[in-house]
Amino acid sequence: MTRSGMLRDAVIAIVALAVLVAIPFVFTKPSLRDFLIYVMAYGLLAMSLNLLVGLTGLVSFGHAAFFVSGAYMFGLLMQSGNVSIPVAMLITVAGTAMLALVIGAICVRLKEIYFSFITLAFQMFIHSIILTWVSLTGGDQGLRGGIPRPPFLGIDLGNSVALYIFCACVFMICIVVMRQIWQSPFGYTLRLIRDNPNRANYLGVDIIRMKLGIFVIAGAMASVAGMLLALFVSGAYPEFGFWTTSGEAIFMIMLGSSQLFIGPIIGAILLRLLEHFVSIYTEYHGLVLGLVILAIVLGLRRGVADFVVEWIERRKAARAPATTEHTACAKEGAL
Amino acid sequence: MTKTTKGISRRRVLKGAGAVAGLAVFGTPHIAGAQAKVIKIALPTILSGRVAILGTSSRSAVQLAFNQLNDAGGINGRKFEVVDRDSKGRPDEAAKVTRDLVNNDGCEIVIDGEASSGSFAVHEVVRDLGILCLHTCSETSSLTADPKQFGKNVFRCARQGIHDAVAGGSYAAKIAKEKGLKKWATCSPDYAYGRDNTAEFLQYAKVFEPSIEVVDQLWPKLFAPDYTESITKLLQVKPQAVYSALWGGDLVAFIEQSNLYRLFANTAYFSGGLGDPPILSAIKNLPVGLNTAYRYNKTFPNSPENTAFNDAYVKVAPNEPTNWAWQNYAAAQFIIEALRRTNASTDSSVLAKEIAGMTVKQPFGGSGITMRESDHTIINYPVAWGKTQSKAPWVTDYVDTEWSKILEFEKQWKKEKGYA
Amino acid sequence: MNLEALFSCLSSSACAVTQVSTALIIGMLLFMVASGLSLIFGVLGVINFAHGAFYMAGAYIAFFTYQATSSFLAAFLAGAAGVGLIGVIFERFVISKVYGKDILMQLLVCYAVILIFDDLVKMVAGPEYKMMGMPEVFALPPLELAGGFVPAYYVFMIGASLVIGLGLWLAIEKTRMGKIVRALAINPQMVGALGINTTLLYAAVFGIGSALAGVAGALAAPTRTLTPGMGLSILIESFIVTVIGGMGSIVGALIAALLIGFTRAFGAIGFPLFVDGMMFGMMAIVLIIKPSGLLGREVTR
Amino acid sequence: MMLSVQNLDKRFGGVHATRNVSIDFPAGSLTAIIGPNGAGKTTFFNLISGAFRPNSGKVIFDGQDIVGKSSLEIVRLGMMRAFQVAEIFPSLTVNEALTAAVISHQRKSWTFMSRFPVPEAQTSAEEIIELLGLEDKADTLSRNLSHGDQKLLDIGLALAMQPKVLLLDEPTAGMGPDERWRMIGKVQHLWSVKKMTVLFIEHDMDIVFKIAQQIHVLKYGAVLATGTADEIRRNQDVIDAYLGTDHHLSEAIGET
Repeated sequence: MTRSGMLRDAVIAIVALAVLVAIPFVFTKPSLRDFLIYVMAYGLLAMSLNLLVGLTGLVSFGHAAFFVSGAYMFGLLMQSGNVSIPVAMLITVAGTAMLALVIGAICVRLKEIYFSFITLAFQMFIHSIILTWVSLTGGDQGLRGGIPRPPFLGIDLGNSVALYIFCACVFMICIVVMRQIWQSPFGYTLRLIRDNPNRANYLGVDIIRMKLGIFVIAGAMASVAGMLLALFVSGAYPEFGFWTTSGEAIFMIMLGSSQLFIGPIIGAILLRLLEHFVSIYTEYHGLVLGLVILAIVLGLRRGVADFVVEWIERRKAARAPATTEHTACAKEGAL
Repeated sequence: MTKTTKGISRRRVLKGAGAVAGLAVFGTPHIAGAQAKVIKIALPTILSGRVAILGTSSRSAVQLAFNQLNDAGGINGRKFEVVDRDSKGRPDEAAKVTRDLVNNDGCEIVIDGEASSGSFAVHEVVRDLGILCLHTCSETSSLTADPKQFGKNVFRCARQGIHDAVAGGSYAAKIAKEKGLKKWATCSPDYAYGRDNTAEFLQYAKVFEPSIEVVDQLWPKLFAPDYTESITKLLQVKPQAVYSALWGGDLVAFIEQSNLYRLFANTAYFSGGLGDPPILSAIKNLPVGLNTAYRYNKTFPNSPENTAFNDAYVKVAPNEPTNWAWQNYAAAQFIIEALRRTNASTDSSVLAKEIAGMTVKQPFGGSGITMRESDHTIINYPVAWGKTQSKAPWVTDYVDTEWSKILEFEKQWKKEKGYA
Repeated sequence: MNLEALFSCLSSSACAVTQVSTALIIGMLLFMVASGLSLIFGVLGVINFAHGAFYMAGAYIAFFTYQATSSFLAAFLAGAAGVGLIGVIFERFVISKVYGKDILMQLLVCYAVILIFDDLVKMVAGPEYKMMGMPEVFALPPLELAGGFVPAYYVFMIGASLVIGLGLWLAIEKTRMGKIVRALAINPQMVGALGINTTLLYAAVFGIGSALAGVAGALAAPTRTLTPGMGLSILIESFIVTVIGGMGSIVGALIAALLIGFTRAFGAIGFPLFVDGMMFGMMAIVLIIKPSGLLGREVTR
Repeated sequence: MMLSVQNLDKRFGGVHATRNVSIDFPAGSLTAIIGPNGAGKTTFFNLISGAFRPNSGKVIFDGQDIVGKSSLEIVRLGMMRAFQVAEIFPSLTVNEALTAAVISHQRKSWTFMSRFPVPEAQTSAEEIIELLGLEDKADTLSRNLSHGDQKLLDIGLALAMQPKVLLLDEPTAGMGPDERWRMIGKVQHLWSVKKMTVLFIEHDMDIVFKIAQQIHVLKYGAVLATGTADEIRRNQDVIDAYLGTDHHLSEAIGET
C-alpha cells in the first residue's frame, strides 16, 4: 500500500508536470506563462507555510522572512557572478535553512498566538535589516540591475519559455518533496502535535525538535518560492518580506484549504485570478476583494476547496449510501 | 481535518477546475495589435494605500494628454487608450502588471508610473520585452545615470536627484551666506531616497558655501505618522536651518506638528518636497517664508500654456497637479511627438530613436525640455526654489538655476560615481 | 550611540521636560489604540486586526465633522461614537460569526475589513492627504515649563487620554458592570447562566474597544495626516504594545505604551539608530521570557 | 522494585500538595491509588511522570532516579500515562493515531522517505486495536468515538509505547456502572497480557477492592494507609477519612 501510494503520487506529479510544460506550447500567450509562474511562486510559499499551519498547527505570521531571504540570497549570489544557477539555488536553500534554524530555535518554544507574534517580530526585524543595510541589499530600492541568468547545462533561462519550464520543474520537485513529507511518518507525527501537543509529548514525541524540523523545512521551501519570484521579476525587493506577503500566503491557505494537500495552490490560483480580474475592471479592487473574502468566510465558513470537496462527497454519499467507512479510509493516501 | 472520503477523483476535479478557469481566462486572446485602430498605452502605477495620489495624479495627466490628442482626431486616424493598473506599491506586482498590460492587454507603449523600487522592477521587465517605456515618477539618479541600467528603448521623464541637489545646494548656499546660517540639521525619511537626497543636497550646499556645518541628522521612518520626537530633538539642537527630504503626507504632518512647537519661528527651513500643490493646500497653517524646491506650480513657468494645462487638469482630476502630473504629461508629449513624426508607428525602436534627443517645447520648460540622448533622461525642465506664502498659489519668488551650471556639476558627479 | 547627549539632556530641565512630554504624547495616543485592542482581546478573545482601520475611520469622521461644524468637541464625540457604532455593527454582523473558529478566520475577516475601509475612504475622501487643522481653541504658543516646551494641544491630548484611560479602568475595576465584564472574560457560560445577555455585552465591549480607536483617531486628526492606509503603522505599534503589556491588560497597555513612548523620545537623543531595533527587541525578549506579557494572564483559547 | 517513590514532597505556594510520600511498586503489580477529592492523587501522578518537579524526594524508576528529568525523557524510559479526560488526537482515525504512536515508540518519527503507515508499525497498531476490541472502529475519526472508546484509545496510545509502568488516571471516569466494569475488565486483561506495572486512580471502591493487589490511600497529600483490599476495608483511619465525605466507601464496607 505504501509503495503504491508513492508510485501513484509520482505518476500524478509527472502527468501534472507534463501538462504544465505543455501549456505554453498549446496556449502561446506569454501572459498565461507569467500568470502560472506567479501562481507557482506564491503557491509554493503558501504550500510551504501550510506545512506549519495545516500540518503542525503552527500559525506563523512571519513566513515571508524566508521567502525574502531566498530571493535576496539568490539574487546576491547571481549578481556576484561566481556561481551557476543550480549551485546558487542549493546554497540559498541551505543558507535559508540555517536562518530558519536560528530563528526557529527561539520561536518554536512559544505556543499558539505567541508563536505567531514572535515570528511576526522576526520577520519585521529581517525586513528592517534589508531596508537599512543599503550597501548590500540596495535598501528600499531592492536589488537593482537585474539578476543575471547565465546558461547552465545548455539551458538558457533568458528564454522565457525555458524559464517557465525550469520554474515548473522546480515547482513540481518541491511539491513532490512536500507531498512526501505530508504522507511520511514524520508528517503523521506532526499531525499528533497539531491535534494534541501535550499528548504527543507523553507519547515520546520531542515536540520542540519536531517543530523545529518542520520549521526549517518550511523555511527552505519558502526560499525556493522566493527564488522563483526573483528569477521571474529579475530582482529582489524588501516588500517580499513585508508582513502583507505572509498575510497573503495565509489567505491563500484559508481560501483553498489547510487540510487538503493541494488546498493552498487552489487558494493561490483563486486569489490571483480574483485580483487579476478585479484590478482590470476597477481600481477599488480592495473593496471587491474584501467583500468576496467576507462572503466566503461568512457564507462557506471554510476554504473554497473544502467546500467543494464536501459538496461532492455529500452528493456521492447521497447516490451511494452503502459506501463503508473502511473503503473510504483505504483511499486516505490519495491527497 | 475532514476525513470522510478522499479519492483520486477529488484531486482530478479540483485540479481540472483550476486549469479550466485559468485557460478560459487566458486562452481567449484579446484582439489587439495590428488589427485594432486603437493604440494602447500601459500605465502601471500605485493607486492604493498611502501614496495613491501618486497614481491618481499620474493617471489624470496621461489621460488628459491622450484625450486631448483623441479629441484632436488622433494621429493618422488612430486613437489612443490609456490602460492603467494598480501595483499596490509592490515591485513584483508592478513587474507582473506591466507584463500583463503588454502581453495580455496588447499595450504597445509603457508609461511607468511606479515610484522607487517599483520603477526598477518595471525597468527589468521593459528591458526584457524590448518595449518603449518612459519612467515618470522615479527620481533616483542611478536609474538612468548608471550605464549598467541603460535600456535602448527606456527613458526617464522625471526630475533627477542630482539636478535638484545642485540647484538646491546653490540656492541654500546663497541664503546661508546672506543670513549667516551656519548651523544646519537635516530631518529626512530613513530610506535610500531620503538618505541619498539629503547627502547630495548637503554635498553641494557645502561646495557653494563651505562655512555650512551639519550639527545633527535625524532619520524618522518613512510613513511615520508622528514626528514629535524629531521635532523636539531639533528644538534641543537649535540649528539655524533645517533641510528635509520628507514628502507627501509625511511632510504635511511634519509641518503641522512643527507649527505646534513654533519650530519655524527661529529656524530656516529648506524642503525638497513641499512644492506640490496638494501638499501645500493640505497644510492648514502654512508658515510663510519656508524655502522649497519647485515641484509644480501653475504660475511657474508663468506661461499661458502652463495655465492652460493647469486649468484642463483640475477639470478632470480630483486634485491639483502634482510633480508627478507634469512629468507624466510631459512624457505623454514626448510619446505623442514621436508618434506624429513616425505616423503612429508602434515599433519601439523606431519611436525610441525619435525620442532620444527630442525637445518638446510646451508647456513646462522655457526653451523646451530635452530628452538627453546619452543617458535617456530629461534636462532643461524647471528646477527652481521659492518661498512659501499664506495663500494660493502658495509658493512665489522662484529662483531659477542655470542648467549649464547643473550640467557641469552633474558631469563631475558622474565621474565620481564611476558612471562616466 | 550617543549616551553623553542623553545624560546632558537628562540633566537639563528644558530638555528633560520636552522629551518627557514627547514620550507622553507618543505613549498616550498609542495607549488609546492599544487599550481598545487589549480590552477586546481580554474579554472576547478576538484579536481585532481591523483596529487600525477603526483608528483611520475615527480620524476621518472627526475630520468631516469638523469641516461641517467647525467644532472640535463635536468632531471628537462624532469620531468616538461613530467608530463605536461601526465596532458594534462589525461585531454583530461579522466577527461574531467566527467566534470559536480558529484565529486565521478572524484574521481573514479583519483583513477584508481593512481592504474595504481603505477603499471606502479613498472613494469618499479621495486619495490625497487631508489635514484637519488645529482648532482655534488650541492655537496658542507652546506652554513653557521649566525651560521646556509643550504645545497646548498636546497637553489637552495627554489629559484627555489619561481621563479616558482612568475612566475605563474605574469602570472595569469598580463598577458592577465592570465585574460582569471581567467575569465574562473568564467564564462566559456562568455569566450567561446568571441571566445576563452576553450577546449584548459582547457587542457593547467591542463597541467600547472600537470607540477607543475612534478617540485616538479623533485626537490624532488635528496633528497627523489623513490618508487611506494610515491605520497600518499604528496597528503594528499597538500590537507591540499589547504584546509587551500583556494581551487583555489595560494597565499593561499603559505601561507598555509609555515604555515605547520613552524609548522613542529618549532614543531619538541617545541612540536614534537603534530605536526600532529596541522596540522589536523588547517585544522579542518579553515573548521569550514571559509570553503572556508584563501583566497578562495566560490565555488558552 | 519497578518503581519506588521515596519521601516525595511538593508545595504549590502555601498549599502542601504532597507530603513525604513513600511507596514501592513491585514489577508486574496492579496498584490502586485512592483517596477523597483533593487528596493529591493526580498531583502524585504528575510528580512521578515528570509534569511537575517535586520539592524533595526521589523517584526511582527501574533503578534510576528520575527526579528532574523531563516528562519526555521519563516517557522514553518506559513510563506512560493515560488521562482522566481522554487525551486523544481528534482528527486522526484510531488506526492512524495508534500507528503514529507506535512509530514514535520505534523512534521512527523522523522518517521522511517512507510512507505512512509503515508496515511494522501497522502490525503493532493492529495488535493493540485487537487487544482493545476496537476492530470495528479502526477507521473512525477519534473525535467521533464514544466517550468510553475515547478513554480506551487513550490507554491504547500508552500501550503503543510498550510501557514498563502505566499510570491510569481514573480510567472509568464519566462512565455508567456497566461500562465501568467492562472498562476495568479490559484494564485487568491488558495488565495480565502485557505484564506491566499498573498504577491506577479510581473512585469506585467496588472496582478497587475487586481488582487491585495493593491499595494506597492518600489524604491531604500524605499516605493514610497501605494494604490489600481486606486490610484497607478494615482500616479505621480509612473509614474515618471517608465517612461523611464519601458514603460510597462506607456502603462498600458495610456490604461486605
